Amino acid sequence: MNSAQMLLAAPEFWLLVMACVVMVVDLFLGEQRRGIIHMLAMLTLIFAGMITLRGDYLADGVQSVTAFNDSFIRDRLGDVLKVTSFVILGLVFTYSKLYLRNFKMFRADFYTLSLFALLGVMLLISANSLLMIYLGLELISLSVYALVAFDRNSGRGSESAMKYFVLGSMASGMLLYGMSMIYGATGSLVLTDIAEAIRTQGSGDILLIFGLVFVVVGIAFKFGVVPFHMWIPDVYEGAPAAVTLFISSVPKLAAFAMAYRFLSSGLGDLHIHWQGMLSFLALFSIVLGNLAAIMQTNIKRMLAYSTISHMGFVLLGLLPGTAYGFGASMYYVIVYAVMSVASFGMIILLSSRGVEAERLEDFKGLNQRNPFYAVIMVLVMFSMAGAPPMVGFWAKLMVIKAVMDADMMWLAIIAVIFAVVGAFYYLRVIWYMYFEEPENEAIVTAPVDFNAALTVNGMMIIGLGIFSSSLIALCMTSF
Amino acid sequence: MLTLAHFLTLGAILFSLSVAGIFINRKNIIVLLMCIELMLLGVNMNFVAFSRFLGNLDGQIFVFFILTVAAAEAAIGLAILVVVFRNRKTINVAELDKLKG
Amino acid sequence: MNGFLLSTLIWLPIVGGIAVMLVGGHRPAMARGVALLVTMVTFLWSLPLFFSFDTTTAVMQFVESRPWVETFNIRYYLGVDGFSAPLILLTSFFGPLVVIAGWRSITKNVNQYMAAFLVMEGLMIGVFSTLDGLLFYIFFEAMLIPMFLVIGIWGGPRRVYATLKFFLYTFLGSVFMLIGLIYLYIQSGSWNILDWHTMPLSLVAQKWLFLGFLAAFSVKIPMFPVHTWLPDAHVEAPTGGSVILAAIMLKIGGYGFIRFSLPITPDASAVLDWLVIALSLIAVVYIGFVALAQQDMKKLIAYSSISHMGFVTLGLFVAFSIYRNTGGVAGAALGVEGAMVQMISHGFISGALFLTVGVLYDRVHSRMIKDYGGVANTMPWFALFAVFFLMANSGLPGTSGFVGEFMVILSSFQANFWFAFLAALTLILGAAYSLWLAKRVIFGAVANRQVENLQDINSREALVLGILAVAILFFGLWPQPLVEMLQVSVDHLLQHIVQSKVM
Amino acid sequence: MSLQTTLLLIPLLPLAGAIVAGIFRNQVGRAGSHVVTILGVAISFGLSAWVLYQQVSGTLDSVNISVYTWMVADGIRFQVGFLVDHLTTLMMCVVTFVSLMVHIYTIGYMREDPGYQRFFSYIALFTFSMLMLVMSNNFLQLFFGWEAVGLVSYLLIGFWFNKETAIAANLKAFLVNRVGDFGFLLGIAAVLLTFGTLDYAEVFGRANEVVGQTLSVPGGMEWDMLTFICVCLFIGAMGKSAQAPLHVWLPDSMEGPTPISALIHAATMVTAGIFMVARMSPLFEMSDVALSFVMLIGAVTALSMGLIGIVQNDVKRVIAYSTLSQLGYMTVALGVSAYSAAIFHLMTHAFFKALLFLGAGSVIIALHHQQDMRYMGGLRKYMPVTWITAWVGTLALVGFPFFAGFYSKDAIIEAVGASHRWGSGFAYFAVVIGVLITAIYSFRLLYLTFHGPEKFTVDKDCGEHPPPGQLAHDPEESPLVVTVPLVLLAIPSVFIGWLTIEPVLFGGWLNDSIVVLEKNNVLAELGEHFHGATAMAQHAIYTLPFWLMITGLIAATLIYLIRPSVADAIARRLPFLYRLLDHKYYFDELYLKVFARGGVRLGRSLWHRADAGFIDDGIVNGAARLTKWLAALVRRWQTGFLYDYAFAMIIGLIGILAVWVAMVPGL
Repeated sequence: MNSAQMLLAAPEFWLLVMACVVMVVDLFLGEQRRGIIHMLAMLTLIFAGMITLRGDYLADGVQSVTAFNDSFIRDRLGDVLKVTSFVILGLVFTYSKLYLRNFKMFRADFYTLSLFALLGVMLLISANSLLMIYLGLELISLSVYALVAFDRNSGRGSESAMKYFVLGSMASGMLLYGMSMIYGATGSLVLTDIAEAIRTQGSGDILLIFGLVFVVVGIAFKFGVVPFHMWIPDVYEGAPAAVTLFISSVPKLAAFAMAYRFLSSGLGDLHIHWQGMLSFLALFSIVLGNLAAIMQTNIKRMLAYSTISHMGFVLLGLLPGTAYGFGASMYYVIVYAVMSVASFGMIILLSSRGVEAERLEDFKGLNQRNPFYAVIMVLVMFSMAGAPPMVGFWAKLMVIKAVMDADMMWLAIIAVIFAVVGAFYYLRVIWYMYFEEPENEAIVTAPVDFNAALTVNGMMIIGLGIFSSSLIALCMTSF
Repeated sequence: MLTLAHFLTLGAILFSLSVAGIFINRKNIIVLLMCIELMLLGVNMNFVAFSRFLGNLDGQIFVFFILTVAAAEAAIGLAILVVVFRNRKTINVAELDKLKG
Repeated sequence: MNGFLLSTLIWLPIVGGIAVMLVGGHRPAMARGVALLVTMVTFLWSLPLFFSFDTTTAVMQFVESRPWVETFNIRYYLGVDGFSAPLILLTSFFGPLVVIAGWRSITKNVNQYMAAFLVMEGLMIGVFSTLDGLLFYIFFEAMLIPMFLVIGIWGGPRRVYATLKFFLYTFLGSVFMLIGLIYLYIQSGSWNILDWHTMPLSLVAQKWLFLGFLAAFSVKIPMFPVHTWLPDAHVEAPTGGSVILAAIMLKIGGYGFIRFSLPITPDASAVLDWLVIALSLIAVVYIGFVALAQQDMKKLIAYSSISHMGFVTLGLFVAFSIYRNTGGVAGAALGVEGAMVQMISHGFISGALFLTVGVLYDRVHSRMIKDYGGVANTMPWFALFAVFFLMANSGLPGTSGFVGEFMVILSSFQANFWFAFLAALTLILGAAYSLWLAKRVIFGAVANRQVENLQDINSREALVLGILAVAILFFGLWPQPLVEMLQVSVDHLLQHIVQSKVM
Repeated sequence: MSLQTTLLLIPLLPLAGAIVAGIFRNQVGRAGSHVVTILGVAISFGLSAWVLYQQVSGTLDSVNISVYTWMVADGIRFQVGFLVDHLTTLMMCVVTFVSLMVHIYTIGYMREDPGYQRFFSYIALFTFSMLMLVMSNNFLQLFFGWEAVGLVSYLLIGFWFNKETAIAANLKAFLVNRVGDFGFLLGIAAVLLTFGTLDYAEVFGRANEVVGQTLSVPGGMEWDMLTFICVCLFIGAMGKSAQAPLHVWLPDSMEGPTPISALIHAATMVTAGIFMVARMSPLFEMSDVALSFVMLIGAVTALSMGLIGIVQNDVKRVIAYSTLSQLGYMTVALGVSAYSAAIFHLMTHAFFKALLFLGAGSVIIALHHQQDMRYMGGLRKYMPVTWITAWVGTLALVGFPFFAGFYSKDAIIEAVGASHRWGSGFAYFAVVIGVLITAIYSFRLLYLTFHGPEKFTVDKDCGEHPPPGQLAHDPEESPLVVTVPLVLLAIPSVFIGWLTIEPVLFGGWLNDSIVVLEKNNVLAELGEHFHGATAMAQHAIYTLPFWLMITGLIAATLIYLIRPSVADAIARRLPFLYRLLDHKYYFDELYLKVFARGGVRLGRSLWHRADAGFIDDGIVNGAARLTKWLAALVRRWQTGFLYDYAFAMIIGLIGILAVWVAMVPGL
C-alpha cells in the first residue's frame, strides 16, 4: 500500500476522520453551541467535495484507477456520484437542522451517523470487490438502522427501525449468499476478475445464475423495489422526517452505484438474465408503487410509495445494459434525490414544534400561507410526476428511451400509463395547497439558510430542466 | 469423502432454516435476531467451503469480515430491541403492526 | 430582429409572468397593469409574423436554431410556416383580451392569475413555433400546468374534479405521443420534425405512430369519444381559462395533426382516415344533439366547440378519400385550408362566446340557462353582441364561422356525399342549439329580479367583445389574407402526404 | 359616377343606414334613424330605377362585375360581384320600391315603439341583404344574401322579444330555413364539384356539357348530377319560399310587426327562392325530373295552403296562407319552365301582397293591435283609404281582369295548361281550383274586416289593456305616412300587370337571364295567342278561372256577408275537414313532436346515457374507480406484520429463482 493509493481514497479518509472528530468535539460542547457541529459537518462536506473534485488521478486516457488490491476503484462515475452525495447531504443537513431544533433532537449523533453512512455510500460507490460492496452496504445499513430509531421515545420510530433491521439483515444475508455463489463460480472477489472469469468460462453455470438471483434480490432490497419494498413505507413513515429525508436521498445513489458495479462491471455478461429479472421488478414497482400511493393520506407514506415507483423507473434505465442506459439510470437517481430532499424539506418546513406535517391536510392552503413555498412544492410535485419542463421529465424521458432501446415497448407503455396514474397523487398535493383553504393560518417561516437551500433546491428542479444539457452530458460521459 | 456439494447443501439448509425462521416465527424478536445470525453462518459455510475447494484464501478473509460485521449488527439489533421494548413494552412480532397500509 | 422574433414571443410573456408573480398579491392593480403591458407588447411584437410573412414559400421562416441538449441532438429549433403563423397570431391576439377580461372579475391572487396566463401564452406560442419534436412535447405538456392551476384555483365549485380530469386526460393521451416521438428519435437520430417528415417508415410503424399521435391530439382537440374532459373543464374554469382553452388550446390538437400525423405518417393516415372521419362526423352530429340538451351555458358552448372541431379533423382527413377517388388532390386543399380557417375562426367565436357568458356570470353568478331570460331587455348592447356571436357560432355567412365550415363541406362533398351530408347537418343542429340558447337567455320577458337589475356591459367589456366581433366579421367578409398565408403550406403538405413513405 | 360605383352604392347605402341607425341609435335619435335609412333606401331605389331605365332604353347591357376576391383557395377564386341583368334589375326595383314604402309606412306603424331605431336598422339591413342576394353573380354571395335575409327575418320576427310566441316563431323560422339551406349548401357543393367554380357565368355556360354526369353516392347509388344539384338547390328554395312541407314557419312569422310581414314575408324575402330557381334556369332546364318535382311541390302548396286560409281568423295569418298559396303558383310556373311567368307573378304579387299586408297593418293600428277578424267588421266607414286600397289589393289577388294579379296568374294557369311535363295535369287542377279558393278567402277577409256589422264595442273606460273586442275610442283612419304608401302600392297593383306583361312574358325582356329549352317553352306557345294586355283581359270571361273566381266571390258574399251562420254550419257538417284545416294538416304538431321535442329528447338521452353515462361515468370515472379499487387492494398487502414482509421477499426470491433456474439450459 503506497501513498498514491491512499491519496486515491483521500475523500473517504477525510470523511472518516471528520466523522470521528465530530463525535469527539460534541463531547466538549454545551447544548447552546451545537451549531458548531452543524458547521463542522458542512465544512466536512465542502472539503470532501473539493478533495474529490481534484481528480488529478485521471491521466491522459485513463478512465479509472484501482487501489487496495483492486478492491477500490476511483473513476469519473464515482466522483460524480460522490459529489452529488455531498451536495444532497448538505441540503439534508440544512433542512434537518430546523427539524432537529424543533423536535429537541439536536444531537451530534445525527451528524456522526449520517457521516458514517455517507462514508458507506462512498465506499459502495467506489467498490470494486464483493467485500468492499458488503462493507459499504453494511456501513450504510448499520448507521441508518440507528438513525431510524433516533427518536428514542417514538413507538413508531422504533417499530420501523426493528422492521428495517430485520428485513435489511435478511436482505444482506441473501446478498452475501449470492456473493458466495459467485465467488464459488468464479474464484474471485474482485468484480473485474469475476467478469473476466465469466467471459472465459461462459455464463451457463447454474451456480452463477443462483448467485445472480440472490445478488439481484440484494440490490432490489437496497432500491426498495417490489416485492422487496415492504420496509420502505413503514420506515419512511416511522422515522423522524429528518432521517427519512436522508434515507430517501443519499443511499439511493449508493444503490445505483452498487447495481452498476455489480451488474455491469461484474456480471455484465449475464445481462440477458438480469435484464429479465429487473424488467419484472421494475414493472411491479411502477404499477404497485403508483397504485398504493393513491390511497395514502400520510404524505410521508405517500412519498414512500412514490419512491418505490421511482426506483422502478431507475431500474428501467438499467435494462438495456448499455452505457446510455446506465447514464439514464444515474440521471434518474440523481434527479430523484434532488426532488426527494426538496419534498421532505417541505414537510420539515411545515412541521411545527413537536408535530410533523405528515398529513396531506397539513399542506392545505399553503398558497395563502406562503406562496413562495407553494411554488417550490409545485415544482417538486410536477417534477416527480414527470411533467416538463421540470427535471423529472428528462429523467423519465431518458429511462423510457432506454427501455425502448432494449426493445421492450410493452414495458415502456405500461410505465408511461402508470406515470399518469401516479400523477394523480402528486396533483393532489397541489390541489391541497392551492385549491383548498388553509386549516392553519399560522405564517410559515424558516431560517435564512433553510430558505436559501430550499430556493436552490427548487431552482435545481426547474433550472436543470430548462438547462438540462449539462447534467445529462455529465451522466452520459461517466460511462 | 465430503465433496463441495455437501458443504453447499449444509449452507443452503442453514440458510433456508433461518429464512423459514424469520417468517414462521410470530412470537419473539430475539428469535429473529438469532435467525439472522444463522443465515450469516450459512453464508460463511459457503465461503469457507468454496475457499477451501478453490484453493483461494479470499473467501476465508471475507468470512472474518462477515463475522465482525455480524457482531456489530447484533449490537445494533439488540439496541433497537431495547428501544422497542421501552416504547412498546413488548417484543412480540405480531404486535409490531402500528405501521401498515 | 427577425432572428429573435419567435424567441422573444415565447420568452417575453414567460419572463413577464414571473415578473408579475413577483409583484406580489398585495398590489393587484400593478399586476394587472404589468400583465396588460406585456401582452400588448407581445401582440405588437407578433405582428411581423403577418406583415413580413412570405406567402410564396412553404419553407420555414423566422428560423432560429441552436443546440440545446447535444447528447440527444435536441435543438432549440423554431420556425413558422403558413400553419403556425396564424395560430401564433391568434394566441398573441388573445393575450390582452384575456387580461382585460379578468380585470375586475378576478379578485383573488391577481398576480398569480395574470402570471399563469402570461406563462401559458408563452408556452402556447412555443408549441406553435417549435420544430423540434421534444421541444414541442415540452411546451405541449408544460402548458397544462398553468391551466391546471387556473381552473383549480379560480374555478367553480367542482373545479378540482374538472381540473384533475383535464390534466390526467391530456397527460394520458400525450404520453403515448411521447413514446412515438422517442421511437422516431431512435429511428432517425434526430428530433427535427422536418427530418421526420421525410424519413421513410414502414407501414406498421406508421400505424403505431399514428395511433400514438391520435391519442394525444384527439384528446386535445377533442374528438369523440375522448372529449368528456372538455365540458367539465370549461364549466368550472374562470372566464379567461375557458377562453384560452377554447380559443387556443384546442387548436393545438388540430395543429398537431397537421404538423405530426399527416406528414410523418401519411400512409397510415391514408389507411386509417376512415377512423378519424367517422369520429369527426360523430362529433358533428352526436355532439350537436348533446349540445341541444344542455342546461348550462358554458357546457353548451363547450359541446358546440367539440362539434366545431369535428370539422377540423374532417377537413384534414378528407384529402385521402379525394386522392383515392380522383388520383389528385384538387379539392383537398380546400379541406385542409378549411380546417385551418375553422380553427382560427373558432378561436375567435368560442373565445367571444365564453367572454359573453363571463359577462353574465360576473353579474348573476350563475351559468344555468334557467336563471336567465329576457336579458335583452336590460342589456341591449350585450344582447347585440351575444346574438351576433351565436349567429357566428351557427355558421352564418359573413362571419368567420361560415368560412371554415363551408370550405370543409365543399371539400368533403368531393370525397364522399355522405361526409358532406352529415357534416352539413351542423347547419341545422348548430343553429338549433345556438339560437335556442339565445331564445332562452337573451330573448323573452324579463325572467326574474336578477335579470331586471342587470347593468349593460361597460366600456371595458364592450371593447373586448367589439374587437372580437370585428375580427369575426372581418374574416367572414374577407378571409383571403388568412387563406393566402395558408395556401402554399397547404399545397406543400398535400403534395407531401400523397407520396408514400413506406420503404 | 361610374357604373361600378352606382351598383356598389345600391346595396351599401341601405347598409350604411342600418349601421347608423343601429350602432348610433342614441346619437341620431328616432327621427335621425328614419331619415338616414329612408334616405339610403330612397337613393338606392332611385339608382335602381335609373339602371332599369338605362336597360329599358337599351343604353346598358347586362353587367357582370367583380367587386373583390373573397378568397382564392385550392385554385378556386371565390368572388364577391354583381351580375346585373334584366332579371336582377327587375328584382332590385321591386325590392327597393317595396322597401321604401315599408320604410315610410313604418314611421307611422312603429311610432310608439321603444325599439324604433332598431327596427329601422333591421329593415335597412334587410334591404342590403336582399340586394346582395339578387345582385350576386355567384353562388357564394347568393348563399350569403340568402342567409343574411334569413338572419334579418329572424331578428324581425322576434322583434318584440318579450312575446314568447314571437321568439318561438323566429327560432322556428330560422331552423326551418336552415333545413332548406342544408340542401342548398349541398347543392352548392355539388356545383363546385361538377363545374369547379361557383361563378354563375361559367356554371351556366357549361351546364349542357355536364348532362348525363352522375354523382356516385356510396351505398351503390348513381344519381344524375344535374338533377341532384337542382333538387338540392330547390330544397333551399322550399325553405326560403315556404313550400310544403317546409312552409310551417311562414304563418308563425306573422308574430313580427306588420311592416316586415309585408316586406319580408310577402313581397321580397320569401320570393328569393323563386328568384333563385329562375336564375338557375340554365341548370333546371337540363333536368326534367327536377322540374317535375318543383312543379308538384308548388301545386301541392298552392292548393293546400289556400284551403287553410279559409278557416283562419287572424287577419295576418289569412294573408300569410294566401302568400303561401301564391308562392305555390310561382313555383308551379317554375316547374313548367315558365320562369318569366313566375317572375312576373312575383313582381305583381310583391305589390299587391305588400299592399294587403300594409292595409291589414293599418287596420291593426286602428284597432290597437287586434288582429282577430272576429272582432272586426264594418271598418270601411272609419277607414276609407284603407278600405279602398284593400279592395284594390284583393281584386289584384283574386285575379280580376285588368288588375295586376290577373295577368300574372292567368299566364301561369295557361302555361301549366300548355305544359306536357309529367304531372302537369295535377298541377293544372291545383292552380285552377286554387283560383276559387283564393277568391273565397280573399273576399272572406275583406267582408269580415270592412263590411258587415261591427263586432267590437267602444267603451271609454275599458282601461289600458282592454279585453278583445273592446276599444277605448272609435277606430280612426291611419296617418299619412301609412296611407300614402298604401296608395303608392295600390297604383302598381292595378297597372303593373297591364303595363309589363308584354315585355316581361312575351317580349323577351328576361331572355338575357333565363334559358328555356325549345321543348319546354310553354310561354312561347302562349305568346302565339297573345294579342295585347287589353285583349287578354277581355278574353278572360271566356275562361274557366274567371268564372271560378266569380263563383268564389259569390260564395264568399253569400256565406260571410249575407248569411254568416252558413260558415259555422259547414264547419259543423264537415268536422273532419274543418279540424284538418284548422290544425293546418297537423304539420306543426308533427314537427314539434318529432323534430323539436324528438331532437331535444334524443340529445338528452345521448347526453345522459352515452356521454355522461357510458363514456364519462362508465369509462372515464370507471377507470378512476378501478384504479382506486386496485389501490385499496394493493394497500391491504402492506399488513404491517414483519413476517408478511419477509414472506413477500421470500416469494420474490423463490419466484425469480424458479423462473430463471428453469430457464437456464441444461437443467
